[in-house]
Amino acid sequence: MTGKVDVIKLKFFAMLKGLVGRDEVDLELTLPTTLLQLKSVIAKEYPVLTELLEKRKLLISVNEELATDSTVIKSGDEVAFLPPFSGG
Amino acid sequence: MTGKVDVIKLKFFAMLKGLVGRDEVDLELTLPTTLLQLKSVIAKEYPVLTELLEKRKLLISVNEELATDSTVIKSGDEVAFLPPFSGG
Amino acid sequence: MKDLVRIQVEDFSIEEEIARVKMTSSETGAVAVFLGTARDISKGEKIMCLEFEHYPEMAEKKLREIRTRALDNFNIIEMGVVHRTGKIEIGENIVLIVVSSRHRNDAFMACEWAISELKRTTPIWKREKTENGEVWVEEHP
Amino acid sequence: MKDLVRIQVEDFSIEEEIARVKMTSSETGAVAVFLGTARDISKGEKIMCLEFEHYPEMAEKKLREIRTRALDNFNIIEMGVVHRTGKIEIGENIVLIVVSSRHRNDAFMACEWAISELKRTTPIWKREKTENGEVWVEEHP
Repeated sequence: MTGKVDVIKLKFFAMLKGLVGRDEVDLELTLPTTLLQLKSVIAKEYPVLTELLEKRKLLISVNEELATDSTVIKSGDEVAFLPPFSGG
Repeated sequence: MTGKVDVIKLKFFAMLKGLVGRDEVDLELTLPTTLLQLKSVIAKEYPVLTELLEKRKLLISVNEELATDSTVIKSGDEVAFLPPFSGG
Repeated sequence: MKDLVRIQVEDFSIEEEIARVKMTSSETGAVAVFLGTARDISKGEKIMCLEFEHYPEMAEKKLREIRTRALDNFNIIEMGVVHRTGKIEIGENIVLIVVSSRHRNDAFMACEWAISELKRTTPIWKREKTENGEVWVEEHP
Repeated sequence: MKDLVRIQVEDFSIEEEIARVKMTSSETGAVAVFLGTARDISKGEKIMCLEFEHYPEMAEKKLREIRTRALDNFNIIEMGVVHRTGKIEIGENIVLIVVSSRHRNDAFMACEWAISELKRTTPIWKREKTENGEVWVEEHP
């Protein structure tokens, strides 16, 4: 009666690559889920990100669009963790 | 007992060249004088400029600096009649 | 032909980018340009060089959106945006925004808006290399 | 070496003018540019070409004053101003203002101020050639 286990791609940019130790991870989890739920999974998996997530110092995109806590995440989605921008 | 007769250079730019019929004139007159006095001489000499002078549609420079009615004009000065600018 | 909006490693020709934007219409009377370059000092620290990273596809998409929104919201004719990525030496070009319009106020307004918006919304990150090491710059939380 | 402020018949290289202004200081982080170009339409009339006339010496002096005043009154590093004179075809460059600064707001402000001031104070006149003849343009009474 549980949802099927599926895979999404996580991407980490800039300083996050150093914190997490890699720039891309395939994560297995039960889908669909919401970004809010995913964030608590991430906080457990990568404790180094917990504070940044709590302080909302990260933007998160799903399939290259900025996402909110209620954004639904489906199988195959690309979820990227974006530290404050500094282009220009 | 009159001042000595001397010469100044008048310059006309843009549309004024067409109105006056030339771009440069040497004018003999008694110096020193003020720009206000010169303007009445000019209005007599070049009636075509009278209306423009009265309506203050012209700027006038003396030796390449914008002048006012009280500016004193001396021998050898260059007095230029400048229609509204349209550079840029 | 190159895209008017793009991210690239190599330097750009300002003359060429302006020509392409300007030539869009014979009604162009004004072109406003913003060029961002690499300074040697940042918050009092001496910078050796910069390194930029971007989120491919998303960054390009955000830049294209800036152009589209500018064309929708300002009375302009065309806009080009080029941002470099990778290593950039002091004095080198980083970003170029070119805006053409009939009258200059529109071009200036759109150009200023576009560079602010780029800094605010485009996933590009700058790392400064100083004598004390390398640090990712946090400018827009 | 060419003056940073000048009036000339021939076209200018935008790249070259920007490079000269930008290279003044390694602290340059922003360059704002205004380029004025010859439009084919003016007040609804089709323009064939333009002809500019200026008051030599006085016009150059006024442009130099604009640069000096800008350096005094804005937090900028350098400013270049080039205005063309003589015959100018549609699409061609007329005037270029280049301003470098540490931060972009200063460069934008000084650049906008300079082009307004140029139009207001510099003895340069534009004649438009249309199908109905030639007419001197009156923009700043």
